[in-house]
Amino acid sequence: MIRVQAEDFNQQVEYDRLCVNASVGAIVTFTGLVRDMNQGEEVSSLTLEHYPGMTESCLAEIVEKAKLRWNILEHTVIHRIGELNLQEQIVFVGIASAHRQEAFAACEFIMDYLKTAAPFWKKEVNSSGKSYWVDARESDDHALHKWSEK
Amino acid sequence: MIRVQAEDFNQQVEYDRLCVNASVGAIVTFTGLVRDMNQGEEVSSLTLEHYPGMTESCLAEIVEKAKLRWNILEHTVIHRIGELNLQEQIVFVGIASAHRQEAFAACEFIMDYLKTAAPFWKKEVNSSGKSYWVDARESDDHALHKWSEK
Amino acid sequence: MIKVLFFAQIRDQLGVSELQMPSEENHDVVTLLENLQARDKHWLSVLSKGKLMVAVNQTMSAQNEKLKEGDEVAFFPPVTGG
Amino acid sequence: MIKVLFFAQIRDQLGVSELQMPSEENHDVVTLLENLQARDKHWLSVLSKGKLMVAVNQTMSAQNEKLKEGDEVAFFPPVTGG
Repeated sequence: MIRVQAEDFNQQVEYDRLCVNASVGAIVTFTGLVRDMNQGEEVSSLTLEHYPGMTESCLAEIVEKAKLRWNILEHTVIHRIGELNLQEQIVFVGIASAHRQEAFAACEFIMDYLKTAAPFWKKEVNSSGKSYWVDARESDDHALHKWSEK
Repeated sequence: MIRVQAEDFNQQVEYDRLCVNASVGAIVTFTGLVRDMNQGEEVSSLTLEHYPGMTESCLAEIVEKAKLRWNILEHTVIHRIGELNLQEQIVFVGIASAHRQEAFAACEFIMDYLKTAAPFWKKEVNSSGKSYWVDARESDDHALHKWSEK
Repeated sequence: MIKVLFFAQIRDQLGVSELQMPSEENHDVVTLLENLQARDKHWLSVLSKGKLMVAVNQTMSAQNEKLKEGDEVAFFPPVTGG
Repeated sequence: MIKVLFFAQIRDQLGVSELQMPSEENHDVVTLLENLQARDKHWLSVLSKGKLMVAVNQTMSAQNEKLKEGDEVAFFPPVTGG
């Protein structure tokens, strides 16, 4: 399941959706949150803009890429849009597999690709009320290298 | 927090415990479940035995090792003992960090070490009612190699 | 016509989120971009600085991608979601 | 005395989960193991087959680990938790 939504989500509800059947032996989840410091700025809130339509198809494509590499029994990708305050949940990736290695790898792969390929943009507001667009991080480009080496 | 317990645990409760402060930007959780097939046997339930006292100190030591390598803001390791039925939760590892790479690495590291070093033993009951001790997997020993290469 | 979209700081700086360009004069992405940059100095500056990403019909594309009547082309800065 | 513990299939096969051994005659893990194996053919067989892990005072140990009065030594098969 892939969802792009303004609403918050519940960890237990999303977890339960991943336990589809008795073949699931491992569930790995990633949750990204609005944190207080980013690129040297004290963050107080942020707004997430996206490219409606492309976002969903791009996320679906990333999941398909992961499914070619690992045996994924169930997946959930949720990305929130709109205004988010400090400590709010931004993104969730949950993977259910038979074995832990597959679940870890697929979950991290999807996050690494999402960070560099999915059309979302963050505009932060810092503690003095100034708003600015977040710069893309080089470390996110580097994170993709590990998937091409294998 | 490290807990060895017979009781089940709730994902939302454990997740909420990890969101300790506004510096948390990434939470990775792993949950291991009783799955229907293991080493060619159709599993119907299992019993988890452990070495009381050593289990807790061994898990604490694994977490300390992870903390030397990554910046972990909060951690939870729960391992259940006693009789567990198909699809029940066995183990939970949750890591809160500022950045996703640290959270993914620390969570997988702890699981890899737990699998080969923590004194737990599984006795499975298969669909015909036969019970047998589970054999250690060579793939779990191999999984440790990736942490010594770095 | 070709539908052109701008996102994030590109849109903010241009003050435009969407416009139409004739498909006859914009047969590939690089030509479309040159025609947009030719509007004035400000457009040239905004559409020349930093890394610009392009999507054609909602798929990431290269600058030499061919365009046809009815296509949707989006220009945006490197993504920062997740 | 030295407290000796057995877990999982080792305990099931020996039919014993705990016993005491005199510390004077068991000054290291390998000697203790040899003395246990010397009990009879069944003990020899159970304590010789496969990979046997040892913990002294609840810490994974090597076979040459020294022992002293009051120590707790556990023998068990490779772990299978998680």
